[in-house]
Amino acid sequence: MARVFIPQPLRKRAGGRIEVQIPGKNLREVIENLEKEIPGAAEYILKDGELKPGLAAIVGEQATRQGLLHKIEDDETEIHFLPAIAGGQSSALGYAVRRPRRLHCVRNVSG
Amino acid sequence: MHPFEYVRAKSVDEAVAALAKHGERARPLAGGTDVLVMARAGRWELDALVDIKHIPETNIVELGASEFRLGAAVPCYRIYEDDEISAKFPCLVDTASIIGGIQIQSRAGLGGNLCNASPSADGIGPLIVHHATCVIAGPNGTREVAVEDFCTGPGRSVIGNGELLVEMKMPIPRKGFGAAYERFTPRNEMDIAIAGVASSVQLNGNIIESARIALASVGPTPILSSAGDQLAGKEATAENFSAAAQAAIADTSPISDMRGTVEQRKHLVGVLTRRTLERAVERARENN
Amino acid sequence: MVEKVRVRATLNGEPVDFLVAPYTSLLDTLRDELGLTGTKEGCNDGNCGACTVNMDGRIVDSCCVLGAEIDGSTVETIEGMAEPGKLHLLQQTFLEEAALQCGICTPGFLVSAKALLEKEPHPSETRIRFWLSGNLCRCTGYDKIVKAVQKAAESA
Amino acid sequence: MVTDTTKGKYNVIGTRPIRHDGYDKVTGRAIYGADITLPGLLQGAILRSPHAHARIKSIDTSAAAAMPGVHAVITHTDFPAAEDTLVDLGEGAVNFRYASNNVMAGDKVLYRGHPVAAVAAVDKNTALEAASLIKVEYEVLKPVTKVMDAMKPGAPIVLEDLEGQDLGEKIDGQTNQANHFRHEFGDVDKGFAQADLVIEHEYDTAMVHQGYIEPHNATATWDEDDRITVWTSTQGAFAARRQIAGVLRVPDSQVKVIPLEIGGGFGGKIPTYLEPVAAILARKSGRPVKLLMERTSVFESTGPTPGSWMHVKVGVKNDGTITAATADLRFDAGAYPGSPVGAAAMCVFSAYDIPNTRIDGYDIVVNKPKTAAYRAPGATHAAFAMETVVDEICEKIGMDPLEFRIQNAAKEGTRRADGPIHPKIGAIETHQAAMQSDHWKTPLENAPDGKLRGRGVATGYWFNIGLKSVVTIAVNEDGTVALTEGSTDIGGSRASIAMMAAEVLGIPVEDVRPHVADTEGIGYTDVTGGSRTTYATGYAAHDAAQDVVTQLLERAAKLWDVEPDEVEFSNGSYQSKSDPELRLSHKELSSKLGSTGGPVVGTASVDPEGAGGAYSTQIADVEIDPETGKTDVIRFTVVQDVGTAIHPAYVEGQMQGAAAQGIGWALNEEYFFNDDGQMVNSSFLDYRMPTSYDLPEIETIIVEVPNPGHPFGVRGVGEVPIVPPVAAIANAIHDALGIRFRETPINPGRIRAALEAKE
Repeated sequence: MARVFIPQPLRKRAGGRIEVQIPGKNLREVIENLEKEIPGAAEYILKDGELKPGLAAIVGEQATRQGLLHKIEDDETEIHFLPAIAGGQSSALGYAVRRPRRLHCVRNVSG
Repeated sequence: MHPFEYVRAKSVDEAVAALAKHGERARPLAGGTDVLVMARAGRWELDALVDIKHIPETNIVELGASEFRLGAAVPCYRIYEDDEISAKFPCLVDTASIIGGIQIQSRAGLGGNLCNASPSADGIGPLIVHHATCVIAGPNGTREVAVEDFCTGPGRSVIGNGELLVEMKMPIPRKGFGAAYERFTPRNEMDIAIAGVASSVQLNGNIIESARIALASVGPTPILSSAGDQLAGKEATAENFSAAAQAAIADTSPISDMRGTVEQRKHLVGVLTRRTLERAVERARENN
Repeated sequence: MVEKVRVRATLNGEPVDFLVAPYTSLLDTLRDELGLTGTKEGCNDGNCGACTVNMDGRIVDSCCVLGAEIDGSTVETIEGMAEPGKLHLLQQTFLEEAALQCGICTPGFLVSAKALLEKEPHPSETRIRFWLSGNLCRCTGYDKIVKAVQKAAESA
Repeated sequence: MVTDTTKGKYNVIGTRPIRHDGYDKVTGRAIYGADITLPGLLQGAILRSPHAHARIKSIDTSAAAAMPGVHAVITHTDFPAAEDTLVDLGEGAVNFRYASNNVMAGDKVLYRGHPVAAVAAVDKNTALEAASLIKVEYEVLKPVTKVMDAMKPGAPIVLEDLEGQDLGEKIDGQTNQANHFRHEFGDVDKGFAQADLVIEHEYDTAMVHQGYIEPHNATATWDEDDRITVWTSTQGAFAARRQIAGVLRVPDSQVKVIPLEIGGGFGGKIPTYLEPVAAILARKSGRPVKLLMERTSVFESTGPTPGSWMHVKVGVKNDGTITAATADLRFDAGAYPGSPVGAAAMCVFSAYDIPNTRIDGYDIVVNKPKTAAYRAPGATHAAFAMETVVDEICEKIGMDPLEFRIQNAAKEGTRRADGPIHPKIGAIETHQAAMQSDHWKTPLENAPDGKLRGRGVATGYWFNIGLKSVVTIAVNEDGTVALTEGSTDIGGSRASIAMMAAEVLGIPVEDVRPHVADTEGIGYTDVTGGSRTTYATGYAAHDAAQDVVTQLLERAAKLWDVEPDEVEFSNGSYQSKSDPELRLSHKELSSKLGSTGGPVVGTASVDPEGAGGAYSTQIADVEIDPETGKTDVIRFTVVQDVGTAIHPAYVEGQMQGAAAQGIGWALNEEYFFNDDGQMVNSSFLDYRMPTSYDLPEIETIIVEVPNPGHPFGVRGVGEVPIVPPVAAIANAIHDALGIRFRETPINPGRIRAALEAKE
């Protein structure tokens, strides 16, 4: 079990709850179970089965570096999902472009 | 940068000939601290730079009985490192020691500062209040122009094609003369004046016989203000300095830009006029 | 095509004789033509002092000098500061006082500070700060640089 | 109270040795990016947009290509279509499509200085001349440069295909709002209702630049085997490799990045600008190509830190307890999404324990260069707002500003306003050390005639990061060791990393030879940024040295024919537990490696999670000339919890350098844009960074509250000292003039205008 703090964008779907108690031995299981509790949560957190770039998962007091395999040690372990912004290079969540399209490409560099 | 030739002139005639040959596409090179930067920035397209630092006349520093001659290529440090000149022309030291840093002062001089004709030039006001005259050589001989008439617009001067500023000359201050320059910049060094004021007074007792006030960075050219004339015959008092400051402000036509606003510049001219008059009077009293 | 000009000068105590395009700055001449890359480019317009060299006993921004102008002159760069196997006192105090971080401004500061101490062996802190104001440093806040110059002045 | 945990505890840590790379740096021998030369090297030049916002109608490169001496001319059509994907860069992430578009504009230029074409030629001047012959036809569009203008309906749209987000919902239609997020805890309405005093203000800060003295540079080769080699000045060779490969659409392993000495970065040399351009020029010309950036372009076209609009509101009881706080932080990202507003949100209230908080963050695109990290990015802005509100509260309720900060200080277990719980931190210790400083205890002297003096104090928080680092240590037969790391050294980190290895090995630091390797000489290492290098790479050095010790214990056991657990290591010596006669120093044992199994190499790869957070509290005294509006900083003290100071001289250097940058930010530095969105002060002359003549001595007080997340207690030190200075100066100016400034820079013009309004 872990205390998962609901990111603001998911709070509406979570019925306004700020935190929920979610079972799971590791972060992956917690996210899977969170999805059952709050549909859409996994899409918000994961991309191609991994934590989204630009997103930091805090397990305990610090951003996890073990990713989805991070073991959840006890029921009081807190989990937060925050915009991973340490150095400005990046960004918060969810940047996308409306119409993915090719740039004018006359010739592929490696081709 | 357009490729240009380097011509090292050994005489005024050689320099004039080289400048005349290329017309607008040639410039004299003295300190180089402006001309090289501007050429690189594409401000001018040049075919030749004519180095005038190897000409005896442009290197002259001569403290005569009645006249001080300062060659156009003399760098700033030769003013403030010369004790005699420093003693007689502290106002020139005021300016020579704040133009750029030490590196710039090794090369840049008041002649180049004048020819650059920047409205914000620190060197021109002090020359104006010292009643300096410019000696200009050209294909048709030599002519003289008062410093206050030298600049004609931002970056523009009376220097025509083929002409060369050879030297500035100014009278040796009489007893009771004092002058000072002060500028305002946000940094203490390495900065461009938001406003600058040079003031000089000829004092007789506490009476100002004559005065000159020149303003920088508050118009398209350095300005010889009428405020100096208004002080003539008046006492050196705080009230009269304040009145002169107001008169100086009235002579300005500044613009707002990245360095300062119209209001700020006008206000600063008032403050600096008062401060430089006080300092000039102090120096005038010391020079008695 | 503008022809190159021949330049003969004394560089770090050695005679040099080379050809350079007349529009090439002394900075580029030193770095690209003569292989002395210790002199650094920071701004190329005389406002940072990273390219400071000593020319005929005066410090100058080498970006604001033409290579052609040094004909007949004596030029000293950072490469000429240490004697073989022995650092200049200022180089030593800069190391001891941690007066450099990224190090890009360091050659310019050293050349400037050397000229100061040769002229004025015991400058005040204010005088040091004034003299060095043509050299920008963004890493140190200048504190340790000023102290290193003071230390060199004291131990000279 | 300055804790003194380090003294006497270590042999090497806490001493001030001469840095290993210092000799090269004081003699001019050190090779920086611009110093590299290769046989057949061509020089490049980039043509950049004169407009802040314009559509490119056509580009005609024919005249440039025809010029003698020109070997290649490229535009965006020479770039591959980049992948539209966000990729983790360790410290942050990058969208390659935007990164590609940033290094060479496509159909639109988004800021003045945006590259539109590039040339490689036999020399610099030919390249520049050729670039000037390229004809670009623009349709000039209206630019938008300020956050609040960009958020207005009908504002010019910077990125036509940006999909904006607002609290997790997609925004319908075109927008400049890339994102809006929120952190919320407790009930702020209830909290403000409990307050006796509520202070709230709006803030506006100007964009500023890191101002590193070395311009960007890149030299590239692209060989027949499609192997790309890039020599560059970067804060991270691996991050550079990933960006270059992403823009060029080749596998990372096809690119080798050789990091040279780096002349300052402060976050600004994490992104790549010239590297992919140099690579494509090299491919097209078949020759090595070098690109050097002009200073003007460094200002106009690299990544400064944002301008911002902020609103901060704080409620407090008369006894000095904070009951609630809200912050609305709107940052300009530049031309592409990704401002440090998230970091600002993490930091804005993190020096305090506040029960009810709400923070809104907005990331807004504008027609300015894409922002990059700048030393604790976002935190300085946030602290300017929060710390000046706190100062006003202290003034109104009559409380000492340091006592107020101690009373409300965050401590271990306090929940940060963005969610996570603080681990062990030294906020209170830092405030206490400030209170006991000579500076704080010495009253301000009276100002000279006509001048006014004031004192201000402010505090700042930065979270620091860990991330990946690899270190190898090879033992030489003479007992010295070669330490190889992947962290580029900007401020002396080779020395601090070597010191930690020496401490573990029990050898003099001079016997460690540190070396920064290229991307093929060491395992993946994240950027030198986030105050992580001495922390994480130091952690790896510690572990690699431990690995060496473990192996040397085995060698000693082999020599003495005993089991390894019968040998112990202490104070640099290996000795038998049973026979005191059997004892070898590190040096002696090293000489016997050849006969016990060959060379010993220790390695460690770390990705530590315990970076901990850092606090700095700073005191500023100013003297103001009210007639001119000029502010002089006459005394300045930086107090900081550094965990453990490995090399105190370079720790102090970080504190002093950051303070100097903060003072410049507070008083003069800014991007000044004209109505056409063009930066008009893009030179060191008019950008006005402080010179030595503008600053006083910067006093430093090192506080050591060891970080339990590091074997030697290290916390990051590089970033947090830039967080408080702007606020400290603003508070000092208020103390002198009685006027609160809520815009930066607080320059003479602004001070004069405020004084006139007051008169």
